[in-house]
Amino acid sequence: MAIDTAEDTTVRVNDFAIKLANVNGTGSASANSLLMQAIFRMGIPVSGKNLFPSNIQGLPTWYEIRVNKSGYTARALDYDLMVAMNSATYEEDIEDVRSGGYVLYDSSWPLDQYLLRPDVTFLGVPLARMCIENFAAPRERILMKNVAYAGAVVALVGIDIELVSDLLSETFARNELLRESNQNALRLGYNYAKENFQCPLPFRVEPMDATKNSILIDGNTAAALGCLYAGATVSGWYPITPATAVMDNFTRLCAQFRREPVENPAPGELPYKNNYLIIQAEDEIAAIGMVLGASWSGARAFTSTSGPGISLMNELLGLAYYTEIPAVLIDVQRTGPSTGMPTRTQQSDILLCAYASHGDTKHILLFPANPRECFEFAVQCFDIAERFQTPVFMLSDLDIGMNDWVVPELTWDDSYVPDRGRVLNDVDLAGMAEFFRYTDEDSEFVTPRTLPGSDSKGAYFIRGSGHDKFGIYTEDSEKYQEVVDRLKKKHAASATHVPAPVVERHDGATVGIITLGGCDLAVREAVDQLADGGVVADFMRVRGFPFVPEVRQFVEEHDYCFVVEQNRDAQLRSLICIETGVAIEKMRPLLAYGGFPLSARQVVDGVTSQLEN
Amino acid sequence: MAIDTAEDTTVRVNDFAIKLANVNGTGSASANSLLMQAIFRMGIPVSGKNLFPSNIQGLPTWYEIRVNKSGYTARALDYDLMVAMNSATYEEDIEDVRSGGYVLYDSSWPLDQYLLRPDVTFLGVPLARMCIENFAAPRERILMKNVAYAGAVVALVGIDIELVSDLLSETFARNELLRESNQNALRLGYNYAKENFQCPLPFRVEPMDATKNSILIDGNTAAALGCLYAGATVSGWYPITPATAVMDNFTRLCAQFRREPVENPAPGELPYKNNYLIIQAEDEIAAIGMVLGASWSGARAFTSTSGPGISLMNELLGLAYYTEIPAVLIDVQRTGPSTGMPTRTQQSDILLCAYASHGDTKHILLFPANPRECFEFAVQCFDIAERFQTPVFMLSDLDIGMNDWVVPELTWDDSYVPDRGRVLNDVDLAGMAEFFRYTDEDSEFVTPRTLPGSDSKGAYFIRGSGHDKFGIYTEDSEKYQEVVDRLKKKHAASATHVPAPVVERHDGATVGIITLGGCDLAVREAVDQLADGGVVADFMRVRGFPFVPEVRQFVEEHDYCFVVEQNRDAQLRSLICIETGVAIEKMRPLLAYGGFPLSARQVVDGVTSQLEN
Amino acid sequence: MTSIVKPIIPLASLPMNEIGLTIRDYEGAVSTLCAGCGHDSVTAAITHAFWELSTPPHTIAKLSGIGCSSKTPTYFVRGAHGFNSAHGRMATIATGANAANRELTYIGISGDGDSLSIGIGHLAHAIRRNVNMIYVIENNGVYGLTKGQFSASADIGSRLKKGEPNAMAPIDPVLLGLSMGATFLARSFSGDKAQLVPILKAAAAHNGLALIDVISPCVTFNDHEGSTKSYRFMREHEVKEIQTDFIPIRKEIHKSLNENDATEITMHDGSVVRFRSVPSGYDPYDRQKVEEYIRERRSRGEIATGLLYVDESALDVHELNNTPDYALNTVPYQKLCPGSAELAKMMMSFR
Amino acid sequence: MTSIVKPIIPLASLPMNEIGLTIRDYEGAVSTLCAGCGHDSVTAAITHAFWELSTPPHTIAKLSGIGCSSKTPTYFVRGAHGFNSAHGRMATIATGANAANRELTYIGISGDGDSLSIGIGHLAHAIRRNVNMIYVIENNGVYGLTKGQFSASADIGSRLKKGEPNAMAPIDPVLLGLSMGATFLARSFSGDKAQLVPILKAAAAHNGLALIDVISPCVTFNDHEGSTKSYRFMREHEVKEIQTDFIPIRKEIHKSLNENDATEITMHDGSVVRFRSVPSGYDPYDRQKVEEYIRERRSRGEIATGLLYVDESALDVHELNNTPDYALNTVPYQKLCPGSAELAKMMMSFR
Ligand SMILES: Cc1ncc(C[n+]2csc(CCOP(=O)(O)OP(=O)(O)O)c2C)c(N)n1
Ligand SMILES: Cc1ncc(C[n+]2csc(CCOP(=O)(O)OP(=O)(O)O)c2C)c(N)n1
Ligand code: SF4
Ligand code: SF4
Ligand SMILES: [Mg+2]
Ligand SMILES: [Mg+2]
Repeated sequence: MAIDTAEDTTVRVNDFAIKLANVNGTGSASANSLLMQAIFRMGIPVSGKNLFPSNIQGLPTWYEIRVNKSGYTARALDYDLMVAMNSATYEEDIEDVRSGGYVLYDSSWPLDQYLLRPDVTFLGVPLARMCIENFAAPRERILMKNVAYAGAVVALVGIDIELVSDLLSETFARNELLRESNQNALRLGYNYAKENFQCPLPFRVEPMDATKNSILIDGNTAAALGCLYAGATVSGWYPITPATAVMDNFTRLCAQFRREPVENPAPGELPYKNNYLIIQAEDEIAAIGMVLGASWSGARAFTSTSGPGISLMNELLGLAYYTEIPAVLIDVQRTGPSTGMPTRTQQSDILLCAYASHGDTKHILLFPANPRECFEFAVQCFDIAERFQTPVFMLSDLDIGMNDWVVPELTWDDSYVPDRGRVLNDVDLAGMAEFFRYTDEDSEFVTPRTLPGSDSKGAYFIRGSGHDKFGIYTEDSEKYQEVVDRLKKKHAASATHVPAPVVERHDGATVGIITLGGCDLAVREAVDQLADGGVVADFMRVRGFPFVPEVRQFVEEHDYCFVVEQNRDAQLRSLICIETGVAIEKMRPLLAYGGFPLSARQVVDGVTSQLEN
Repeated sequence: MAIDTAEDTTVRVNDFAIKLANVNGTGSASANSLLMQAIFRMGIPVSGKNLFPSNIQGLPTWYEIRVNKSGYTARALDYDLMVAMNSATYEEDIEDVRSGGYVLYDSSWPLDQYLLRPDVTFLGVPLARMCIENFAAPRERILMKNVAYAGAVVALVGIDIELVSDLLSETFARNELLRESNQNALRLGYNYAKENFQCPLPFRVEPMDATKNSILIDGNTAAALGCLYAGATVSGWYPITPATAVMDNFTRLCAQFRREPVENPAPGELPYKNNYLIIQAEDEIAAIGMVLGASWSGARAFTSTSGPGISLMNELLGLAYYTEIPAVLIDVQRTGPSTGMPTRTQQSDILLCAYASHGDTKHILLFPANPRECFEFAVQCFDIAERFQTPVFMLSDLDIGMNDWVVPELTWDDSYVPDRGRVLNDVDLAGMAEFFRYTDEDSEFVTPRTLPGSDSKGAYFIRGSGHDKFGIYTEDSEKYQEVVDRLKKKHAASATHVPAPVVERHDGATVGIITLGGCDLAVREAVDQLADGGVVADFMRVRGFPFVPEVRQFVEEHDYCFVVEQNRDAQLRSLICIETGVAIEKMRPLLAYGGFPLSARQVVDGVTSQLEN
Repeated sequence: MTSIVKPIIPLASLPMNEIGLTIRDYEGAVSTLCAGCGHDSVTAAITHAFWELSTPPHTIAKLSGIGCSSKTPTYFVRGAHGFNSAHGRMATIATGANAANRELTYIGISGDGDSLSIGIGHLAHAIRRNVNMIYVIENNGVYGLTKGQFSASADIGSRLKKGEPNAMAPIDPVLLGLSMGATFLARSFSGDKAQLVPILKAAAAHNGLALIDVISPCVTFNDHEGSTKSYRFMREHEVKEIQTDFIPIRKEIHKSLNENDATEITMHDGSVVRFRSVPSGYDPYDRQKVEEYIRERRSRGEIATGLLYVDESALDVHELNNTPDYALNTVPYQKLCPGSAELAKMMMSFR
Repeated sequence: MTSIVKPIIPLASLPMNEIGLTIRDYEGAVSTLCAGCGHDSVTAAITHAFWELSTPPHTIAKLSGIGCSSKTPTYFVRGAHGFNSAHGRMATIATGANAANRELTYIGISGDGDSLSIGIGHLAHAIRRNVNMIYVIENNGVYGLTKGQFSASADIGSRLKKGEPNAMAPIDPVLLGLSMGATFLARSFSGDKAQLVPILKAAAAHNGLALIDVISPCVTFNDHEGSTKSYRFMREHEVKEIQTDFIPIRKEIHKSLNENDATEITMHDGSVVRFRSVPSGYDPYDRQKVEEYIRERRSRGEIATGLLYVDESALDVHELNNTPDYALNTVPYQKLCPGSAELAKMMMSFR
């Protein structure tokens, strides 16, 4: 029952965007990711962004799929197809479709007249009716609606139905009944679309070969894998969106890979022991306290949290900095301030993490751009934390952490040896006349430590109060300064150990664009679009703090640079200025902080409007 | 038994420094401040710096008295007289005297030969012996030694003995026995010095008329007075050095001035009620929580703390910022990071306070330079906090807070009316069609609030989660941004409400010196000394954040400026750069962060050495 | 978006309370919790209790922390003043608000995560200070809003949605309260309005902190893995699963507990909880007996409910601090400021 | 400067323990606490207990928060590994350290401020997790290091140095422990080494968290205003007073508590505290009775001391989490990393 008014008939292959509007808790998310997964399996670059509420059931939720043959998979703001399954948001959802686009809706009930945009094609599928007719249980009727609309979309954009069918069979391998209903529902929607609409629509998929060595993974899972491969054994954590899944995954992975079989278990005893201990703490202060205790004892330990948790850890982070205890923190950033929007993304903990705690403190930060970097950087975090004996933060965010991204397969080099930093064992101690905690610094200003349990010669008393290089309590200016001065130099020395910035230069560029983290894809797409429009820009993505000299050079080489980041206060720009000494006026803020993943359009518009001025 | 070798006989009137080395817990602090108070009463500008350990009894402690007719009373580093009462630190103390200076010691026991510097005059007074001979009780013998050495110093530098005697009588007005012993001890020391040494020494005091309208007061007492006069009624706090005395004093003052008499108290009932409620909280998180609760309810409420406390308050400060609840925090800074040196001073919480909490947050800061400003700024903090409905920090420090300073008398303008900000009462509400919390912004981007207990028309639901201008929960980008954008503008608008910078320009100046807080006196003295040496510098002391445009102008008007501050990381310089956009290279850091009050010499040396490069 | 304005449909026939308001006047926004969530039943009981008490809505201050439970103050008494604060900090804010204005009725809503983990210190000290407020813990044994982790009140051996059984003993807020010198301790079940409403009314009347532990089942995260009714159980690929994607619509559990006998209530996941109301003749004034009773019931696998302990003689935070009986925030500034003459006088002591 | 290296004077005549060490080998730096501070007596008892136990010094990890009490780990077992952390957070750090290395003997020293105010939540949860450690609260009823404010264990009506009497009921860590399911609870007096040393040894042997509440008088801030012995009392000008400028030299109080009767001990300020050791035949395994006993003694103005409660059957944090019996920090990396092949296999599930 399509209302043919403004149909756009230009055929676009592997280049379109779909938005699906649902109610949370109804089972739609599985159906939506099924679509995205199928497209991925067809070898086409794709992304899926889950825009969900901070609530468990009953509120509006959206999912966006962007298909792009050139790999531009940042968030699109032009939707070719809207799957409008939530009558509560019909109005805004229908508003959201590009002119000439399509709306798929449940035609079991008629659409209000006023919703009918003349420049959009409405595709009604009687989903509820079909499900009532085909399924008996109320629960199934709700659930299968999702699979049915997915089936319709499969037909409409030309996804390989067999592939989707296989995916369903894999998912429900263990449950025949459910497998059956899912398959039926898929066909219901698929067939209805085939029969009633001209399938495929002008925008459609066609198989490609672009994802063969890629995977679909979210950043939190990848980070957890990184911690597993890094050899982390202890973690203290407290649940918080969007970081919780890091620890959920780490727990699951440990249960899978870290169980030591027990030869002859006593009756009642489990047949294995856990080579890990994950403690759900009473709060974030306790979580970081546990990490410090374990790291002090020589275990690789970490926590994962989000902004409010970092705020609470503020005091103990100063203790770790000053006493030189390694710690790895994964901050999956969300929209602040305060509780803010827990299910929206932002990059607004940069300054907090860089300088967390009272007094003069500086920390090391890594900024992954995607799940693959979450995996790799997580491992590096432990190496850097132990090498430099200090807290290291990985600043992920909700978009990276909770959405599935297409990234190259994760690989592991079995020759990897963890950098445990300068730790003296009893043999080392035996060869020494005496041991003092903060003496004998190396070229990177790191001094060797001992672990509790070492020979008494290596015993010392950690303290967050003023201490001299021997670790002895002091209130003497010079002795105090000697230690904190070394800490500053040590921090600076870590610059060459954090991942180097990614720089791409283009002939004729006068302007630079600097960004970080998950803005990567959108900014790259924008750089290309700007070039098409005649504005040639160099690109730099910083990946770690402290900054290598190249960061300053990049700014200085350009008349000015745009700094694209997802916070209100231009925090990266501030940090670059303070820490490299480059003139702040050479860096123009380009900020997007509404809580959604960045899209190239925001960058292009931002740059162009400033260039026009 | 003076060893006359290198006596310096140039007479210097009202221009010298004494350092007194003691053991803490022995009663010396009272004797030392007695000397300083007496000099003050002689009308001479003077300062006393108490350099004490983080311990209750038995460790070395020092007290420095600087007398200076021109009012240069920042810490001196050249000591004319050392009163060496702690044998455990003889060596370093004797080392500390300027060449040609004097050492007063207890000659009941002989000094080790190796301590006898040839370029210093040793004045032995058999203090212990005298006290044993003159006092019976062991307790008295210890205590009176202090008064006795004070008596010797009185004679040696020419302090009016009657004045000191009066002071003792005032202090011990209620206890005749103690009054007697103190008077005796004073005379013992005084007479011994008179009889055995050539009194006064070449450096000495002579009465002046420079302190007539001044008082001797510490910053914590002054801040408490400010809170009292501002009308604060509720406070939540947690003990921490060096902030504790703010609340101790506030408690004492409230007990004195805030008791409402009860007409006919019931039997067992007290004859008064307290028009205040001060709660010693279970921790600093609770302390700020209580302040927010009370401020929400319309009371003027505050807390006082130091660095570790601010770190712990970090999360709730974001809640206050985002929900727009007034709060006053007095941060009496100490040496960080972590527990650091709790009895040493520093200005190292600047960045933490400016941006406290996760997400994008900005706070208002006031930087008093002395106790008088502590008093005045404390009152302003409440006005600004209530006007702008946001946390306001007063950044004092240990030097200002815990030392006695000579400042002009505190005065009060009885026409002062507190600025309670935009609060709607029931009459206001009755005249309105409807009320929404974050609408109707004024020219400073402030919206009116209601207090709990108001008519239901004014009822709303505060939340630290995403909200629109109506106060309703939102996860919508535009609605969220509308509110946080206004917050940013509101913060900027407060710039003209914080105390304006103090600027002093000098003809021919090319360089500027910028500073803040307690560095004031030392920097002014340095500016004068530099001018004497041919280096003419303009002076600016910032007194509040956000910065008025003048701050940027000052930097731009000079080839470059020195930024003098007491922290390792040049935090004020960073803040000025980030927030005014001025080129950071125009500001050269001049940092002193050893934990002691600043002295002019450090500034002069710092400037000169950089000018030479 | 979690608060939706509920259309007020005037129903002339609704009964009015002493101040002429109907139950509708004590309602709030439409709940956005999961269908069947126990917390919604508690909301209904609170609504009812305040209506019965005829408390003027604007004299109520409702506070909460963060969690599903902490969202609920939006859902009752729309004319009351509300403060949805930060996770675990509600007690501190209530203490400050009460300090400034003792004239309002304070009700704090918290969860077991909010109060027994991150906020346990504040709860303990608010009890010790005896802040005059109703303190409701909507206790479901899990962290609802963050999707089903165990809380510190989870029972030994219960299995959370994602796996491992919980092996630590649960924290019982009533026992905690006893050890902290609480002056009013009660426990009830969200589904038993008949028991809960009078307890809430007694709590409102109590001078001091009235702690009410309300067992309030989470319908979504009691959908245990072990349960064959679980949708999740049937899926293969744990890795890719989008947790809690589908949440079946459930009904709230309503059931009055028996007077003198244990009542068994079947939760949504099929587990059975045995509640026992305190017997008639039970003495809530004898602290030692109270403790004994609770522990004894517990050892029989029963949860003691009712008004468990009360001490009406204790002083509240204001009495302890000898404040006047009016609100401190109403004292005129003239009374608070000693004025210039006093300051001048004081200056003498600084010379 | 608060830790001064104590000269080790070899005394050939000192007795040796099983591993050939003398008591000197279990000492630490010279104390910088006030002369007579009860905490120094506790230090002496700990020194003694470890010597008697023949614990190799390097296998001891001593942790603390911030406070006078928290300084004391520097003063015992110099060959042990020490961690003076942040105020109130010792339990969290001990938990993490124990998680990483279960093979050491952990002793945490805390104060009543450190553990019953800012750190009460961590203490409660460490008890619940049953972290295998000795947890000593050096309980003096005040905040010593910050100069004499009341702590949460200050007794009703006691007067702190600067004024107002404290009107809130004290928190008793033993009752708190009982409500949290503690597995070892004891109380003693700093001056009674004869009672304290065996308790410390039992605590070291206990598998789980052993909480010892040691009443340990602060000689400096029990110099109450009300006391006519107070130097402070005699001064006029409160405003300018430099607090605690003079601290008289006192002696530590040493006294063994009687076996079967109450022992009255006079504190430095003249106040009298009545201690009572648990009677012979006392059953520390019956939780309910324990509670009753403590409360009953309390109602008679007595402080029950001794090993008050013990439950040897409970699992500690490692047993609860099914970790191996070796230290996790010793597991070779090869065992921890699944390797490239497993990763490649896993990649299949992400397609
Ligand atoms: C500082 C901080 N840490 C973590 C969170 C995440 N968080 C939100 S609600 C919640 C727990 C809620 O559990 P509970 O209090 O039992 O409430 P319920 O949802 O079960 O009603 C957590 C951990 C947060 N908001 N703030
Ligand atoms: C976060 C923080 N807040 C406050 C302080 C200040 N502080 C140091 S010790 C202490 C209390 C000590 O009391 P207690 O634990 O009873 O130890 P005691 O000195 O009595 O042995 C406080 C509040 C601190 N160090 N850190
Ligand atoms: S998740 Fe549980 S606690 Fe939260 S709303 Fe749903 S049922 Fe209630
Ligand atoms: S102040 Fe009290 S607790 Fe601290 S060392 Fe002195 S006597 Fe001990
Ligand atoms: Mg819960
Ligand atoms: Mg104490």
